[in-house]
Amino acid sequence: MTALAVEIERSDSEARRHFTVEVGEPTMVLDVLLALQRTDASLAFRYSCRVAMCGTCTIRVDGRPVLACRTPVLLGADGLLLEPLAGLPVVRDLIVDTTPFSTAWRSVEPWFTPRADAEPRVLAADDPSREAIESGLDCISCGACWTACDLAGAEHRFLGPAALNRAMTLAADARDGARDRRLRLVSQEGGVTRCHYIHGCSGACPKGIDPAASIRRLRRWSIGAGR
Amino acid sequence: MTQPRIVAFLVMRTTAVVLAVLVVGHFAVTHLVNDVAETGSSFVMQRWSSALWLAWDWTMLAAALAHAGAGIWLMIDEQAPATRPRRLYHAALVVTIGVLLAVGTAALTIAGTR
Amino acid sequence: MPGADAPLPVLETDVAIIGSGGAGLMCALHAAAADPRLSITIVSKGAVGRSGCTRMVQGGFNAVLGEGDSLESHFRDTLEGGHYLNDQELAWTLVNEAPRVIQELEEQFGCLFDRTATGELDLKPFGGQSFDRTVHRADQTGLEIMSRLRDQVFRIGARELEDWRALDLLFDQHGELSGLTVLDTRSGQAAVMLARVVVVATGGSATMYRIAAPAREKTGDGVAMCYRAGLELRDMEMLQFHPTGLVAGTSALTGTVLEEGLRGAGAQLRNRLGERYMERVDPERLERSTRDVVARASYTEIVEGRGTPAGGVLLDISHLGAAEVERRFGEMAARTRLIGADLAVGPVEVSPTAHFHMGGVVIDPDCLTSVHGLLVAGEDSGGTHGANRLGGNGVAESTVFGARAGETAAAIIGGRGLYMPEPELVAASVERAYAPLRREGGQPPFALTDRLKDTMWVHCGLVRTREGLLQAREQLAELAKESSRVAVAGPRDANPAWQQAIDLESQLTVARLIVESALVREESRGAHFRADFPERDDESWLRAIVVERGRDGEPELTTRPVELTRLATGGRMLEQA
Amino acid sequence: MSALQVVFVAALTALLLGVVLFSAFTVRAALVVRPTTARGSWLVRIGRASNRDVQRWAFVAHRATGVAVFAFLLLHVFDVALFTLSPARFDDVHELYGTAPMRVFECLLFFAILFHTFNGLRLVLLDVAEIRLSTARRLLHVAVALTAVAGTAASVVILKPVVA
Repeated sequence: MTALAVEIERSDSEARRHFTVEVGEPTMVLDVLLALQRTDASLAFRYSCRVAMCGTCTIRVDGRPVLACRTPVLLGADGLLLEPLAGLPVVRDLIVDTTPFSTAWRSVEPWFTPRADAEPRVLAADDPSREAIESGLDCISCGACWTACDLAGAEHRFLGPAALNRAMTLAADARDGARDRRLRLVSQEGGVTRCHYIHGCSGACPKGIDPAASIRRLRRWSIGAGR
Repeated sequence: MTQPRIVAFLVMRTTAVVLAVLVVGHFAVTHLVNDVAETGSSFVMQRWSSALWLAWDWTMLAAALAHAGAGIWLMIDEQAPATRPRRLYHAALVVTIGVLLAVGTAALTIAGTR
Repeated sequence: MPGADAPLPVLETDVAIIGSGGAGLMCALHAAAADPRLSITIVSKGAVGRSGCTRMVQGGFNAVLGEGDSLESHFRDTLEGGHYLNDQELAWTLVNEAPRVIQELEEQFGCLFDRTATGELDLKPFGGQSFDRTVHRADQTGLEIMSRLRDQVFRIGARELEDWRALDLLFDQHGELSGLTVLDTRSGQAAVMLARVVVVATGGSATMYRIAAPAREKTGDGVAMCYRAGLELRDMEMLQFHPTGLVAGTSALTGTVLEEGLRGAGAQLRNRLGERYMERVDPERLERSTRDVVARASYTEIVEGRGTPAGGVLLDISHLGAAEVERRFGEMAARTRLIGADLAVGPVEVSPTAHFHMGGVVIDPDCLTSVHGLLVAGEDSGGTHGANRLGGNGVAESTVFGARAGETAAAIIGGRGLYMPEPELVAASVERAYAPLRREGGQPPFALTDRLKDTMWVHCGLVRTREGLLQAREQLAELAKESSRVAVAGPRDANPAWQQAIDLESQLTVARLIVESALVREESRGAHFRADFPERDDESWLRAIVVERGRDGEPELTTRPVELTRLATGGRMLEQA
Repeated sequence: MSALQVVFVAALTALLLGVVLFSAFTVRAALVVRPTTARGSWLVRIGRASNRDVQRWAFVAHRATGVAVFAFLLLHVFDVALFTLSPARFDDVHELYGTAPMRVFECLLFFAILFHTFNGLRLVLLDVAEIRLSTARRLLHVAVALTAVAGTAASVVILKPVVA
């Protein structure tokens, strides 16, 4: 067991910010939070699945947006700084309101719309559109990319990396019938022309998705479709 | 109908490639091939007697203004809320770009027809 | 408490769905499809579509789609796996509708499942199955299904109460269901929700064990709520342990599931001595035996001292080659690397982990319960899986019955009005929820939750005895007493400790029902193993244990013979009337 | 100094100041609006920025250099247009271009042009080809290296007359 200094950005300025916690190995940042909750029961943070699937435990650790459940604490580190995600309103302590994120997601009309063709298409393992879809499919809506993007949270008209990545997976899908409409949606203000290749999103994605590449791909298609 | 933002994007990228050649070439000619001290009025007079250089300079000017205009338009979009001040900034940008294009075009036209 | 005594806000809706997992969202989509004019409200204790366990499904979804497979075969496997304790009509519904749901998920909702180069669905092998029939998307099947359902819910525009928990079902003076009390956990404000139809789909309660797999939200709220409202629950003693939960010291990663597909793909289990103990236990099916068998075998190795020092056994799939493991089980390999192991190149320590509750509210195949207007779907219901659930039947259950609940809701809504609840019920419910905040001097719930988990793991876990269960009963009574003194300091907005105190109430309620039912079943069947009655006894115990709340508030247990409507225990299909 | 020269120097100084302010604003935005680098002061954060953040700084630099070059263009269009009014007045202002401080400014300007060009071409390349994150980073390293090499070589040529 090693002592670790932890500083937490609290929404109540009176609340305790500095803690010391004994950690063993392995310890994730989520384990640190669960341990600290026993010291200070008023500490607010959220998590659900603890296996990097729900995307609700996203916080900033030493400034970087990460999944608390998937971030090991390095023993011997000179302390941790834990903050809520940036670019989203804070509910309390480390809990943020993800409404701006989901509003952006919703505005690309993220739902699959079956084609009107009589025969539903299936995508075989080697179908070319599968590779494009799968490159962006495993998004867990954790919001790490939103925080890591210099544009998304600060400037709410930008749809952000995750929503555009979702639009890409749909536009890539030969089974989807709303391609033209969606390409038009993402070509407007706040859409694909907003990305400045900062790649904060791609560097932050805990699922290894490259949303910046998805946005560029989506933009190529928008141009190709004459939108 | 192609979306205006896509058009702006395409303008940005095409002018970028054009400018990469024209601006670096321009700088090389005025600073590296010739020393900058030797690029006075006689140098300009000689250069602007050639239609090629006139075309070069005007294309460079127009492309640079289009490129910068599109870029700054986007920056205004990002920094200013979509209300009155934003429209004002956009208008100021358009006026500035227009003045520069007018001055530059006039200068080149006068020099070319002299 | 500010605001608590002011009149509560009242919300109205046609269909109130509690829970936003696979069952909840499928229910919303099918209710909206059946009648687009319905106002639908999703009440979700966590993030909508991102809480609960459907999303955590790695392995896949069992459905009869392959050439040569048959509904009868899937049905037979489900009943064999469930040791014939299943409600056969529910199991038959599951098997029958699963292929249609897969088709809907793929063609209407756009799920991308793995297919072969020729375009056929890639069906992978799972435990306890006579045919490879598990549809999947790599090792993140649940994520794909839930993400696409969540996107579709955006389309129908249902009202989403995210981070709101349901407290209690409400009834009017004549006993008509009138809705529920809800609590906005972000603001701490309680409210009354009037609903024509209420669908309970909150998921199970396996988090009450020391080593457990499910998501944080799954604390048995739905079952406890239904029990308090007087509904019948069945098979509560049947709680499944998944054989391969990760062992990761004190980390919350402990108990998280390494999916069944690993064993399907040939992963081997060995004890510390290097023995492949499944050769002793089930020489025919080995690691591909059903979950109850494999989990208990591992548990036996561990408690008899042949486990690793950390209390696990070793799971090894590295013989497939690192690249292949990465491709098929990448998420899990990444997870094991976090704790200093690596599934791709060597063995990983695993332990049985509490996973799924087969027991729950008694429903019929349309998800109807004994209360008019109240539907239950998914893990909150009991009977579909009998004494043991097959891997891949869980997500099938939540989506199949979620869809049916949605259709049923639309069908019965015409006969239902909005009824004003009894004020005393509302007051009692809200008072119960606010109590931990109002008390002074007590302790937060954490230590009690830990003790509950230990009690259940030790005395009501994979191997049970009468003495152990009696101790569990005693300890639970003590915990119940202490839980009435839990106090949470701090604000009422976004306060996880307060929410855990409310969770603990639900968990204690359900824990007690599990222990009481386990005491009654004096045989061993599926997930329920009694060391003092180690044999399955079809003669006396082909019966479901049904529990409901008696007039005195204490659980009343009865048994009811299982109706063999379609398949006899010998495996003979019966003629259908 | 002639009046025209004074106007030119004043305008250039004002524009330079504007560019510096704008750059500081952009850097601050990158640090404060999205503090994704590390704890500590701005300088510490920039210093600790890892490879993951290089493209964020490339964006900041691309913006700053773009605005800088445009600011110079604002002035340059007018000083060149002087030629059509009167070649003598043009020469009066143009004399300044050969002075030592202006030559240093020209070197900086060329660095800005080169970075904006090479990084811009990298962005165009990202647009037309499927390029992964790691490759995009590597291309940025190439762009920076090209800028450094070409800029230094040009600086030698430009500064030689005044140094000698």
